[in-house]
Amino acid sequence: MSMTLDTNKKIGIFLVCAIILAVLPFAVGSVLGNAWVRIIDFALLYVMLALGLNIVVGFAGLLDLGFIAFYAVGAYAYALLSSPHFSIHLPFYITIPLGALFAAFFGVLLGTPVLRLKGDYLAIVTLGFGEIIRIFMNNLNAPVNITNGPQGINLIDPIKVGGVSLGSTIEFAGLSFRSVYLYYYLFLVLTVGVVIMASRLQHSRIGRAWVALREDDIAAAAMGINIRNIKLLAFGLGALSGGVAGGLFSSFQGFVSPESFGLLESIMILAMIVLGGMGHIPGVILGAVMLTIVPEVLRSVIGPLQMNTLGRMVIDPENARMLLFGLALVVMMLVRPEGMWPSKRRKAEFRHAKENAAQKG
Amino acid sequence: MSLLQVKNLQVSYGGIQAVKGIDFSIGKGELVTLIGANGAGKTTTLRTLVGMVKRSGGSIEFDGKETAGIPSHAFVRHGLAMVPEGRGIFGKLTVEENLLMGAYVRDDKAQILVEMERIYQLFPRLKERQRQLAGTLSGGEQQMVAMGRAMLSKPKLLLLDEPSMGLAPIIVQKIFEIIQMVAAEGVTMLLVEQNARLALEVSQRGYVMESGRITMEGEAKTLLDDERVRNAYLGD
Amino acid sequence: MDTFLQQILNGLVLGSIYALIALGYTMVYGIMGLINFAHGEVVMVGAMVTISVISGLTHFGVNLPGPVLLLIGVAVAIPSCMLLGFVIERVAYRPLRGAQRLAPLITAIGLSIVLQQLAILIWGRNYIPFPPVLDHDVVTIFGASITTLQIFIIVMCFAIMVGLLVMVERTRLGRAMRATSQNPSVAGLMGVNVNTIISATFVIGSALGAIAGVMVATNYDQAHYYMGFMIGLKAFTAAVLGGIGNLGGAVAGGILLGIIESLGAGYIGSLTGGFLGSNYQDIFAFMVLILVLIFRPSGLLGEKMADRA
Amino acid sequence: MADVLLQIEGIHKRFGGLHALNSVGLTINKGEIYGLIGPNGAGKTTLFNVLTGLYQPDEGTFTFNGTNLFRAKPHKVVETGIARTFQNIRLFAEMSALENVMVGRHIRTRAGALGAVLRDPRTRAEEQAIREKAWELLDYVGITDVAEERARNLSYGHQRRLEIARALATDPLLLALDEPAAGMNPRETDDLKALMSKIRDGGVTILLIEHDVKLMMDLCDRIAVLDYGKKIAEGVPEVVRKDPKVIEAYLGAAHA
Repeated sequence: MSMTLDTNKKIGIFLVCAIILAVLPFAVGSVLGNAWVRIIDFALLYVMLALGLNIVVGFAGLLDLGFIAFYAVGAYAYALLSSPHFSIHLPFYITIPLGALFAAFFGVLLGTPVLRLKGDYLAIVTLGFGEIIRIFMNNLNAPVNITNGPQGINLIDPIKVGGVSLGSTIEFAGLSFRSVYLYYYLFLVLTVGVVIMASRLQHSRIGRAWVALREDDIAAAAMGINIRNIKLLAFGLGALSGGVAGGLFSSFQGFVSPESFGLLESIMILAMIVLGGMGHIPGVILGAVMLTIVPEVLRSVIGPLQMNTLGRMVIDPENARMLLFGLALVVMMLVRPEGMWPSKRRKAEFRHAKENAAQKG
Repeated sequence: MSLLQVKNLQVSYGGIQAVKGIDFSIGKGELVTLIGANGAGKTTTLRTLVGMVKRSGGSIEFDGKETAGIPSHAFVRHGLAMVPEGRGIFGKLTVEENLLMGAYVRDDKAQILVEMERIYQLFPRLKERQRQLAGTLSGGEQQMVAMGRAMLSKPKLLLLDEPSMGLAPIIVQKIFEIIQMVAAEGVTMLLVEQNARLALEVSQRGYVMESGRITMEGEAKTLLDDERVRNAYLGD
Repeated sequence: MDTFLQQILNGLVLGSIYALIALGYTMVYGIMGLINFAHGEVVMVGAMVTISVISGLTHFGVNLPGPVLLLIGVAVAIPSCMLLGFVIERVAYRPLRGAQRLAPLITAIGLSIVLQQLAILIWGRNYIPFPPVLDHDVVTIFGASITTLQIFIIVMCFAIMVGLLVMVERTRLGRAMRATSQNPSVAGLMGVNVNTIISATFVIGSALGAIAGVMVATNYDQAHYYMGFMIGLKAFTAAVLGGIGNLGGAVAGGILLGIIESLGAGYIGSLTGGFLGSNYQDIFAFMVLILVLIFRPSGLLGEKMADRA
Repeated sequence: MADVLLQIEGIHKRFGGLHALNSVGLTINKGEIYGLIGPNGAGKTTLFNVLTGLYQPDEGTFTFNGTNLFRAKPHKVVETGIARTFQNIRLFAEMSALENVMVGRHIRTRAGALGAVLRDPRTRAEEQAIREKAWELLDYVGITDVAEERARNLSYGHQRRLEIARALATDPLLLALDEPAAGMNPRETDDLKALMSKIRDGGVTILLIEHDVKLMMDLCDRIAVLDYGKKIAEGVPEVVRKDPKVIEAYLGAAHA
């Protein structure tokens, strides 16, 4: 009896979510304008990225501060294979998987030397790896021009599905779908795919091995878990999601440059996970959405607010935005280190850590 | 007149009440043992006595003064020293530096040196290994360092937490010899031990703790002969 | 041969600055087991405050010899940074002691961002030239040139590092610091106020950072709100290279990294047949870091840690 | 001649200047309980770490059930049939007791990332089997009542049992127990003794480190004594306990 009730409830929630997600771009577009639909598209990209990094950090407990490198690899792979830069124009169903595989390859490449590292050491090496990738992107325009250096790559092809370019407006069933709407649905489908992948992995033999690794790697090894493979799997799958998101970003933006892939971006994605609730998929999604939307809200609010109340710009909006971001990280960790929406298990871990600390203090 | 007077002590730890209102006392010059099963609350009791764990109720009077409100690092100044479980020596400090850490809160340099010589007389092994890193010593020697270090703080009461835990029988014997040597120096001690027989044999009085409560107390000899103690803790 | 000696000298200057900063990382890591991500920003603030003080004094027409002005600047910068270090520990780390590893790392990154943004508010986004208070007399040694200022930097760094080592190895405070780093709760039983020791560690590390910041700014004749990031990262690399938690290791690692970087920058073009230019200089630190951690994860002077099983 | 299960010879392990294991050799037969005693720092736990692949020995030979395991990785060692517990209990603290045991099944199951994502019938069946086996093992060691509790919240005795159940989940031929009775009172030790006998009777060979002399003498078929990284004695308990070298290095006068 309660079974069916639960199932009905689940189906209900699912339907409501599906309807909301289906009409979301139209609702947002008509109320706030298409610029905000674009922001939502970006939110979906960040959800994919955050879920990818969450496999590495949240599930397996491997602290990665250079995750953006895989996004970059995916983005550049798409850009180089679908732009006038090399005059190659391969279709997306080749370039996106290729970029993802390439990113996964880099994930494993990075993973291999750092297998023995833990915690902060791993964080700093991955950070270094991210920087190396960025420096190469920035400088590989001479003597052979591969990445076009700091200028980046322009005029990247939009994704074409069955001859229809997502870069243009199409009319369908009396509705006019602009490019940002079309990309919205594409991103949504892929995001749902990534969510399903992450959630199924979490509740599997592999997911348990990751938790074991996170909690006590020596005991995990002594239980017969192949530490090397399970770590590489986490790096590889995380990078794969990053690579997909990177390719999509490339096509959506039509332009890539090294500037988009700095350390701050890596930190931003890590912050999405931590502020959302590490290891908890709904929390990570919430964190990614919040950290994409809120800065945009701030961007549009801080300037006018100062003009209206103080009559002049006291503090540059970009400056204020970053200041608030930094403060938010600090305050959030002090007040709610487990994140906005943690899993029950994580919540317990943090409560224990806190109690231990209090007892020692 | 007792040196330590504990009344209705209660401690909660991680949502569980580990100590459920216990009373006990220790007189000057006594060696008292607290025995009990794992998780009975013995270590928690010791940690509470030196302020490492906050109590949730009850009173602890030490040397005539209530200890509530003393910051945890200041207990040693008041004459309460503890040798923690596993001895807690500083492995990367030399033997001498370890001993000096014991005298950290004191500034009577000349007197410290005199007492250090006294420790070296008591434990000649340590004199030989003065400049060696304490981590390279054997288990028995480390116990000497831990005891000597604690004595250098001039404690009125020395708490020993499971000194024999996980050690080879021959070392356990040595450790109890050391405990008796220190007792002979006139140091008051509270001993928490799994090895109930050895502990009761060297002590004057004993308390038995079971799931957060003291269930038996008395002369050590009486407890050694007690049927219930023999069955549950002495393995007879 | 001249290039070689020249690069070695450059590396020595750079390396002794890295070493000074690396000491700050390694001290904090030794005692708390965490990377003080905001340490690079302390270095930046040290440079910025010194510049502001000197500019302020000259602006108000105080007419003193250059070195005296610099000294006053540094004399203000050091306590400012010490205070900053103290505050960083109190705000970002103490409340999270004993918490999960990631939390303090995130607060540190957060503080780092806050400090950078505050620096933008105060000093702006542009490079700030270091006031022309010092002569850059050039001395030539075997065909390689070095300024008197750089010689002074090297000598100062070594003097400070020796002083620090003596403090840690020989004094009561140093002993308490070492004891706390090994086992804080037992150190507490000995009567050591662990909070005070940790604060002291941050404060001392920050003072070194302030001095290093001034050195960087004088050496490159400029300062920038973002200067702390890269130099902090490299200094941390140096600390890892030497074996983190080990003071001597930080010094050795810093100098070694400085020299490797200079030699790398000098020779990378000819090594790769012109494929990679000196704009890849920054890659060396990371390459070195990754290589060291692969082949000797505990660093050059670090003890080999047997995993406790 | 009994069937040899484990045979090591001339095992050396050095840490910097410390020679932790100096030419150690021993043979364990199928179905016995083999004890390992010695003073602290004698190399017992180091030997355990070598036997379970956590440390790579510098020299020697190491054969288990006909397989050469010299310098094998831990997962290979577990796959070949050696499982262990730890001196200071290393459970996955935030996982439930049941999940801890399920992790122990990892090496005997196959589902990969693709299977996990696709959730094909085979993967689901395997997952079901893992769960059932885990329940069975919790029942075997007698802690089904705390199956859903987080390992961290279990009592000390339950944690010890859970660690044994987790090790048994790997279907070991040899179960290596590192001081399982440390910190237990005589009553708890007796219960543990019964469990160890039951496991042995179930066909699993046991290698045991303990300081409880009485327990070792009662339980073990044979005992080896390590001192300063060397084996100084080996044999049946009655002989070992009377060996003057063992009395001098380990037992002391009281137990002779």
